[in-house]
Amino acid sequence: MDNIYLPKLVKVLDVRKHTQIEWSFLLDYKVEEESGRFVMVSLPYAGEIPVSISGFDSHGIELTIRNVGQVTSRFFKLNTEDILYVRGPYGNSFPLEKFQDEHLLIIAGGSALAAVKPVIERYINGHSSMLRRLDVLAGFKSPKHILFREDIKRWKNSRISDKCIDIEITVDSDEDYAWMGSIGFVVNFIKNVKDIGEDTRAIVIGPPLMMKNSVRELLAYKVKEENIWLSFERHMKCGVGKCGHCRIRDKYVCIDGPIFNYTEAKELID
Amino acid sequence: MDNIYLPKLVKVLDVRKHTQIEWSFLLDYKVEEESGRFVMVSLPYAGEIPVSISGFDSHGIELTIRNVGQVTSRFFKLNTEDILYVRGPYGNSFPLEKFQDEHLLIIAGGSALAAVKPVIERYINGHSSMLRRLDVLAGFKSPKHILFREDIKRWKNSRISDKCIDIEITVDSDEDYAWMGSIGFVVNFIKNVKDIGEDTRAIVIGPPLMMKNSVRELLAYKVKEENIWLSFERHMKCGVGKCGHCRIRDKYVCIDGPIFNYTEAKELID
Amino acid sequence: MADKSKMTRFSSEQGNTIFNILSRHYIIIAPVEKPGKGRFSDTSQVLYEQVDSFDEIEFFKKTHLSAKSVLLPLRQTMFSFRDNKPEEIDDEIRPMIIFLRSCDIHAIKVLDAHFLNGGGYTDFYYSRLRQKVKLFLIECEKPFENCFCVSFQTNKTDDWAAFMRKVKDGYEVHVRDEELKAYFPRNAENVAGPRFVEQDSCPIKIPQDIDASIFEDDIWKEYTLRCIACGRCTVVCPTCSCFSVQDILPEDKSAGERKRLWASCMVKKFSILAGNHDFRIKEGDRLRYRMLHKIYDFRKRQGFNMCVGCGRCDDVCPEYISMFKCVEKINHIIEAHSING
Amino acid sequence: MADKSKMTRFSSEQGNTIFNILSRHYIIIAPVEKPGKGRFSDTSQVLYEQVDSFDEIEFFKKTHLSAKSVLLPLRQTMFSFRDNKPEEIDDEIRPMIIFLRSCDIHAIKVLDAHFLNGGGYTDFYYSRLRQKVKLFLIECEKPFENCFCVSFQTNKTDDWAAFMRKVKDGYEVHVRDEELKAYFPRNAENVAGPRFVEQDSCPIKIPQDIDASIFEDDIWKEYTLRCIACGRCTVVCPTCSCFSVQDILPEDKSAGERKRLWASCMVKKFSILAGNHDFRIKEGDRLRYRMLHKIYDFRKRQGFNMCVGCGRCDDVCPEYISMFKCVEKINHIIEAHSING
Amino acid sequence: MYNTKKIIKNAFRISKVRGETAIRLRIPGGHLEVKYLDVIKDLAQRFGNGTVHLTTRQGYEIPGVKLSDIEKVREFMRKMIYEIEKSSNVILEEPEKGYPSAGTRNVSACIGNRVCQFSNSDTTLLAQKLEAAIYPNNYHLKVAVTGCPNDCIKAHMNDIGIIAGVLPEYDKEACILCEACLDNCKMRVTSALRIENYRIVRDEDYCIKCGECILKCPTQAAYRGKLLYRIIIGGRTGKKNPRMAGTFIEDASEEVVLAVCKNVYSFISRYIDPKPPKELIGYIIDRAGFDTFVHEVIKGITLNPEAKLAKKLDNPGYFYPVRK
Amino acid sequence: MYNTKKIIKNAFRISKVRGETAIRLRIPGGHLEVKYLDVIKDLAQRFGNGTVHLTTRQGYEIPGVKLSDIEKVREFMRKMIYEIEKSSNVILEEPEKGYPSAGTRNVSACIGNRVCQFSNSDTTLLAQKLEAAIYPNNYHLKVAVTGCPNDCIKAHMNDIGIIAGVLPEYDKEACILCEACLDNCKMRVTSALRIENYRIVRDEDYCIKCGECILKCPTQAAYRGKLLYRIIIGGRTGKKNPRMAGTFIEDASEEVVLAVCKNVYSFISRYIDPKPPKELIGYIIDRAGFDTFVHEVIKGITLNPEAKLAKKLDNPGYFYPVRK
Repeated sequence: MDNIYLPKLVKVLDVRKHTQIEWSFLLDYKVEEESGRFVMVSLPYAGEIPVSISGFDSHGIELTIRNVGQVTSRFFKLNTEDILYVRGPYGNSFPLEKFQDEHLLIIAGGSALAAVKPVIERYINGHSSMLRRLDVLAGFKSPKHILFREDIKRWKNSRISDKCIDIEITVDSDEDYAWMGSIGFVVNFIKNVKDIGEDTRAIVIGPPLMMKNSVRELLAYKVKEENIWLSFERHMKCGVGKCGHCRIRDKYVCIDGPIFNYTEAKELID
Repeated sequence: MDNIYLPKLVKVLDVRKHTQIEWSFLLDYKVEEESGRFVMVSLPYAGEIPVSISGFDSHGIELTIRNVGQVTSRFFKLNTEDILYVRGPYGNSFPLEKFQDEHLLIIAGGSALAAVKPVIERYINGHSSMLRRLDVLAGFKSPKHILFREDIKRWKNSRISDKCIDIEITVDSDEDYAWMGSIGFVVNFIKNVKDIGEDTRAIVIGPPLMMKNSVRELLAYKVKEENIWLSFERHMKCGVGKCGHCRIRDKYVCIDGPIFNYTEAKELID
Repeated sequence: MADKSKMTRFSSEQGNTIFNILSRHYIIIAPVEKPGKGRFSDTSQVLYEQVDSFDEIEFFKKTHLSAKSVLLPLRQTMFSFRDNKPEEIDDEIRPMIIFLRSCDIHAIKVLDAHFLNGGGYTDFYYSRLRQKVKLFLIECEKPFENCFCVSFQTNKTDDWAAFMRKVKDGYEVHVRDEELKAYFPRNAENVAGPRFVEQDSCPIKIPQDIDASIFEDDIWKEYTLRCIACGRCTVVCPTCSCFSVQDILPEDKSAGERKRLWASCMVKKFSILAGNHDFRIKEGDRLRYRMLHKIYDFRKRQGFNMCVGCGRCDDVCPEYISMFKCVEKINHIIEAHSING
Repeated sequence: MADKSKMTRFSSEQGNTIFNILSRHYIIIAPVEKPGKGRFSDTSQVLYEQVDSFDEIEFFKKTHLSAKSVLLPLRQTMFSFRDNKPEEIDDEIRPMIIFLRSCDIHAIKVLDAHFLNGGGYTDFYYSRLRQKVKLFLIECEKPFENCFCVSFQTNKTDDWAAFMRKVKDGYEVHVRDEELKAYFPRNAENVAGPRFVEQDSCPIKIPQDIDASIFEDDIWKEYTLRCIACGRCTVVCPTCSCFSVQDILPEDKSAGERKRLWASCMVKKFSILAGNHDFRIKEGDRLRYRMLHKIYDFRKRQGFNMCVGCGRCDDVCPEYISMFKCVEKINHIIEAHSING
Repeated sequence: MYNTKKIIKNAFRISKVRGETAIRLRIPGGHLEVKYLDVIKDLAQRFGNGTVHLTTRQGYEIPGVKLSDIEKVREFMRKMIYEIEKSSNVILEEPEKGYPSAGTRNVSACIGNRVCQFSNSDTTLLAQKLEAAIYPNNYHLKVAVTGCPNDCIKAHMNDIGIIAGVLPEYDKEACILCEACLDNCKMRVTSALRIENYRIVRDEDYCIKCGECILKCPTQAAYRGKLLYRIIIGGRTGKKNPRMAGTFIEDASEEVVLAVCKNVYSFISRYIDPKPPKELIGYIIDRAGFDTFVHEVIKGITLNPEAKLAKKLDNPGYFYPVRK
Repeated sequence: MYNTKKIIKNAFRISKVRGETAIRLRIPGGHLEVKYLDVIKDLAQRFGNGTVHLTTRQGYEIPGVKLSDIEKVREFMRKMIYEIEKSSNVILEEPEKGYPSAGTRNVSACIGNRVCQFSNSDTTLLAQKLEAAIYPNNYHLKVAVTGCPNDCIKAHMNDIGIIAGVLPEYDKEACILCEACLDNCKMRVTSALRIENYRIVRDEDYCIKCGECILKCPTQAAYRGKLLYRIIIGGRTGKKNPRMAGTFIEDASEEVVLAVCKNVYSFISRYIDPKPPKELIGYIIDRAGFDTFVHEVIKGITLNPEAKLAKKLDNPGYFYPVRK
C-alpha cells in the first residue's frame, strides 16, 4: 500500500526574491503542467503547508511562498541546493478547455496571483491561438507588495504585440507616492474591462472579501455564474481529503478544489 | 449642719526626712493626744488620704508619710510654711488603760511604726509609772528602710536607764552588709521577748502577713486573744464611715478602728 | 394603709394641669422608658428622669437604675478650691418628688440610716438633698421578674407623701402630705388604696446568723469563675452607696472641685492601698463581700436588711449571677455547717 | 441475525482460560470502568482499554470516549526524520479485538468510508490498523440516555466477528469469524442472539435536504452564546476524525517524528490560515459546521449518515447542548422555510 | 437539552453529576421563618437526595435534583421564593420562573442585634433593605453586613462589606471612672480611650466605633449615639489575588450605604471587562483606578456629615505568583 | 440564675434579650439530612420565635429561646445532635446535656465535590473527619475546608483553612494541543502552563493545583493525580488585626491535615495566654513565633513526601491603629 503522506526530498534549484516576504523557489520536481494545483511542502520540525504551483518549467516547478507563518519562515532560510520535502501535486486545475476561444478575465488579489500565473503565462506565450481576449486585473496592497515584477513587465510588453491582452496592476494605496499606476481595489477596475459580458470567463483568486466583491461586480456585468471560477485557500494538513480542515460542507478544497465553479462555490459556506 | 468633709488649711511647721521616701511633717494642727488615730490629709488635685498621727507635740501633730502614691508624692514637694488640707482626727485610739502596769509588747513592721510611735514615746518618757515592762520589736525591709533612727537611738538609750525596756530592731535582709543588728522577720524575734505569756499585752501593727504571723506566734506563746490589739490600714475616702471602702463585714475601719482587739479583728475577714 | 375614701381620681387632661402647677414647685422625677437608650442597640431602658407630665411616667415597668442617683448623684461636687480654699458650692436645691415603688422607698430608708446617722456622722450632701424630697408611691400589681421584696419585708410601706396609680384615661391618687394636698383635687372616690405584692414568685430565706465559716466555702471560688467584676450589680442597687473622691479641674479651668463619684466594691481598686496591696482581688470574694453586706452585715449594724429585694442586681448581671441563688447556697452551707459542725 | 443455535455459553472461569489463549493472539480492547478517572473528583469513567480478562469488561455502560482512538490514535506517528529522511516506523501491529455496540460498529463504517476510500485516497495508517481489527458486538438491552441509534438506523448490525453477552456467572457468545471459532467452545445452546434496541426514547427526524438558507438562521447566534468551543463533542464522537500534523522531537532528542494529532472543528485555530484569517470564529458557526456534517454533508458525499446516534456528544457537553434538540430546531427551520419560502 | 446559562441565571447550579442541578435559595440576611423548612424538606425529598447544604452565604443548596425536574421544582418553590423575597420588599415578577438572576449573591448578614449583644444594628434588616436595593441583578456582587468590627460574617471577604458601628456618646457626669471601658478598649480594641482630668477622652483617630465601651460601662455614661457604617470594598478569594476588602467610606449613614451599593452597579456596568465570565469588582477597580471608582460611586450621593472617603484603597492580600 | 459560662460552653448563646438564649446547632461540613428540619422547625416554634438564622459557619441559630426552657430544649434536641455528630463519628457522651463544648466551632466546608465541578475533594466528608479529630474541644478554633483555591468557604478567614488541590497528571500521548488548559490557566489562574516541544509543561513553581486544566482538557490528557491540601493558618477578622490565613503546609496529604489540626491544640494549650477569654491562634503564633508553632505542630507527624513547610508565615491584613 502506498503511503500518501510520505514526502519526497526535493532540491532547490533557484530562489527568486520578489519582495521582503515573497520569494519563489524553483524546485527539482517535475510534474505535469496543470495550472491551479498545489503541492504539500514541508521541512522537519517546520510543518507542512499547501503551496500553489506558480510555474511549470522544464527543470521543475516554481513555488511562490509568502513568509507569514512558522513553516514558511523556515523556507526563507533555504538556499539553492538545499532540500525540501514535497508531495503532490494535489487538487484540481483550471478548466482550460472552457476558456478556449473565449474572453478570459483573471482577477487576482495579492500573492494569489502566483496560483494563476501559469495560466497567464500559458496565454501570454500563445494567446492568439487560444483565447479571444485576455484581461488580467491584479491588485496589491501597495507598490512594495507587487510580485512578479519582471513577469508582469514581460506580460505588459506582450500587449504591445497583441492588442487582445490587457494587464492592469492596481494597488490599494500608495503611501510612499512612488506608484505611477492605478490606485484602488481591483473590483473597481472591472468596469474598465472591455467587452465584459455574459460569455466572459472569469477566474477570481485572492482574499475572501476581494473574491466576494469581485464576483458581485462580475454578476452585475451579467457574467454568467457558470462562467466564473474561484480558487479557494484553506487550512490543510493532508492535501488528500483526510484531515478535515479544508472541508466546506460536502466538499474538500484539497481534493474537490481548490478551483470551484461559482455555481458550486456559492453553496460553499464555511 | 456641719460639713464633715470640709478640710481645714494647716501650715507645715517642719519636715523631717528619714529615708528617701519617708518623711515626717510637723503640722500646725493641735489635737488631743490619742495615740492610734488618724487625720485625712489632702491637697487640691492630689486627693485625700488617711495618715496616722505619729507624734503629738505642743506645736501640733506629726505625720509620717511614705511616698508611694499620687497623693503622697505631692506632699513631698511641701516645705515649711506650706499649707496642707487636714480634717480629723478620726478613728479610735489604743486602749492605754488596758496596759496599765502590764507587760506591753509592741510589734511593728516597717512604716507602721509611725502609728505606734506616740505610744512608745509615751512609755519611754514615763515608763516606770505606767508599765511593768515594754518590749518593742520593729522590723524593716533593709537597713536603709529604717525610720525614726534618732528616736530609736533615744529609745535604746533610755533602756540603759530602764532595764524594763527592750528595743529590738531587725531587718529582713541586708544585701549591703552594712547592718550590725539582727537580721530576720520580726516574728522570729518574738521568742526572744522576756516573760512573754498570757498576760502580755501586745500591739501588732504592720503589713497584713506580718500581723497574721505575729499573732499566730503570740498565741503560741499563750498570749490571750483579748490581750492582742491590731491596727488596720485600709483604703479610705471619707474617714467617717460613709464612703464604704474601709468596711470589713459590719465594721468600718475608720470609725470602729483602726485599732481592733484581736477577738474582734479575727472576725474581720476582708 | 391608705384609706379608700381618701383617694382621688383625675383624667389625663386634668393631670396635665395639676402637673403644670406642681412642677412650678417641685422637680418631678419618675420612671421613663427611653427607646434606643438601652445598652444594646435598638433596646430601650426604663430610667429615672425628670418628667414633664404624668403621662410620660412609666408606671408598669421596673427601672434599670434606681432613684438613688437623685440623692447621691453619680458625680457630686463637695466643694471648690477657689483661691485654694475649700468652699461649699451654694447651689439652690429645689424640692423634689420622686415616684417610687415600695422596695425603693425602703431603699431610701437604708440610705438614710447610713448617711444621716451611721457611725455618729451625718453626710452633709445627702442630708441636704434628702430634706427636699417627697416620696410618691407607685404600686406593683404583681412581682416583677427576680423580685423578692416580700422575703425582705419591703413589699409594703407607709412611708410616702402620696400614692399614685395610673388607670385607664387617668390617675388615682391619695395624697397624705399636707403641703401637697393643695395641688390635687378633692373628689373622694371609692377606689382601692395601694396594692402591695403579697407573695414572691420565689421566696428567699434570709439567713439569720452568718459566721466566718462561710468565708472558706468553695462557692466563692465558683463565683470567681463566673463573676466578671463589672460592677453593674452595685450600680443598679438602690442601697449601694460607696463613693470615691477626686479633685477635678473643670474643662473651663476655673476653680477645681472635690467631687465624690460612685464607687463599687465589685470593681478593681476599690480596696487597694497605695503600694498596690489589695484586700479583695478575686471576684468571688468581692461578690461575697457585697452579698453579705446586703443580707447580714448591714443588718448587724443597723438592725434591718440592706437588700430590699428589688432584684435589679439579678436583672442586670451579664453573667446571670443571681442574688436569690446565692442566698440559697449560703443557706445550704449554714445548714450543712449546723448539722455537721 | 444471529442464529440461536450457534450460541455458546461459558462460565467466568472458563472465560479466563479462553481469554488467556485468545490474548496470546489478540490485543483485546473493551469498555472498562475506571474509578477516580473521571474529569471531576471522585468520579469514574468508562473507557476503552486493553483488558486482561472478560470479567474486567463493563458490558452495561456506555463508554465516554469511543473506540476510535484504537484506529486513529490521539497522537499517531506518521514517520521519522532519521537522517532527515522521511521513514515509516515499522511497528509490528498486533491483531486486535474490539468490543463494540452496534452504533460504534456503524461508526467504524463511517471511518472506513472516509479513510479507506474517501476522495480516492487511502489513509495508510488507518488502513494498516483497520486490517488487524475484529469486531465483537455487545448488545444494548435498552437505549442509554441521549441515544438515538434507531433514528439513524445504526441500532442493528450484522458486521461483527463475534457477539458476546455477559450473563449471570458467565458469558454467552456467538462466533462467526472462522479464525476465532477455534478459541471458543462449541456447545450450541438455545439462547437468544444479540438483541437490538428497537425504539429510541426520543426519535429524531433526520432532515432530508438542507439548503443554504439554514446558514442564516438565528439559532446559530443562540448557540454562539451557549457553546464554549471546548471540543469535547468532537473528541468523544466515534466518527469525528479530523487531525493536525506536527513534527515533534522526542524527549530523548533522537530522531524527530511527524505525528498526527486529533483536531476538532469546534476548537480555535481549526480553520485558521497563516496570517490569522479564520473562516469560522463564532461558536455557533462551528457548531453548525459540525452538526451539518454529521447529519447531512457526509451523507451527501458518502450516501449514509455520519452520525450514528450514540449520543456521546450530548452526554459530554458541559453546556448541555443537545444534538437532538439542534436537529429538532433544524427541522423546524426547514419546515418553516418550505411553508413560507 | 438544557440551557445552562439560563439555568445558572435562575440560580440553579450545574452539578458535577451529569443531568443534575442543585436548587439554591436566597435567604437575605440569613433569617428565615421556619414554616419554609417544610417546603425545603419537601423539595429535598421529592426532587433532591434528601439532604440540604447550608451555604456560607446563608442560603440553602438542595443537591441531587434532576435537571429534568426543574420545571416542577420552579412551580413547587414559586410561592416560597416569592414570599421570602417579598419580606425584603423584592417583588419577583415571574416567580414561576425561579429567581430572575444569580449574579448578585444572597446578601448575607451576621446574626445581628436580634440576638447578639455586640451588634450595633439589625444586620438582617439592613441586608433585606440591600436586597431590595440591588436584587435582581446579573452582575456578580457579594455583599455582606456585619454588626460590629468583629466581622463574624467575614465582610472582609466580600465585594462590599458593611460594618455597623456606633458613635459612642459620653456623659461625663455619669462616669464613675471605673475604667472598664478603658481596660477593655486596651485589651480588645485599639486603646482609643484615655483618662484626662477624670473623664474619658475618646481619640477619634483610633476609635473603630465597635461600641464595646458602651457595653462595658456599668452606669451607661457611655451610650449609643449615631449608627454609622464602614463600607469596605474589594474583598475576595480566588485563584489570582485573594485579598481583603479595604475601607472605602468610614462612618456612612444607612442612606449612604444603600445609595453606594446601588451606584456600584453603574460603575460595574461602565467599567467591567465583558470577556471573563464574571469580573469581580476588585479587579475592575484595579483596572479603572480607585479615583474613577470613587467618582462613579458617589455620584449623586450627598454624604452624611460624618462620612469620610478613603483617599486610597488598601486591599491587603497576596498574589499567587504568575508565570510571565 | 444561669451559669452563662456553662451555657456558652454548651453552645447556647447569651442573647441581648434578657432571659433569652439562642440554640446553636453544629452541622459539620454544612450538609444536613432534611429529616432534621422537622426537629429544627419544632424547636423554633415551641421554644423560639419561629425563625432560624443560618450562620456563616453553616450552623443553625434558633433565636428567642427562654433560658428557662434550656433543659427542655436539651432534651428535645438530644437525639438530633447525637445523630448528627455521630454521622461525623463524634460520639456525644452526654447528649442530654447538649454540646459538650463550643470553643472549637463547627467545621465548615464549601459545597464540595458532591455538587461542585471545581471541587477537588469531598469537603463535607473531610470536615466531618476533622470534626471527629478535633471536637469536642474548648479552645476556640475555626476550621474550614474548601474544595479548590476559589475558596468559596473563605478558608482564608479561618484559624485553619484547608484548601483541596489536585496534582494534575498529564498523558502527553492523549494531548491534542488544543491549548484549552493553557488559555484557561493564563486567564483565570497563574499561567503555570506552557507548550514546549508540542507538550504541555506545568511549572511546579506556579501551579496552585486548582485542577482547572483537568476540567478543561477535552481528551483528559490532563487527569487527576494525588489529592493534596494546602493548610493555611491564622486567618481572622476582629478589632485589632484582621488578617488572612497564610500558607503553613503546601501539598499535604489528608493524614497530615488531620494530624496537624489535632496537634494545633497542643500548641494552643502550651502557648495560649489564659487571660483574654479566647486568644486566637494567630495571636498566639505572633507571640510564640512561627518556628515554635511549626515545631510544636509537626511534632510526631511524618509528612507525606510532597508536603512543603512554609519557611515563614505571611498573614496579609491590616492593623487598626492602636494608640500607644
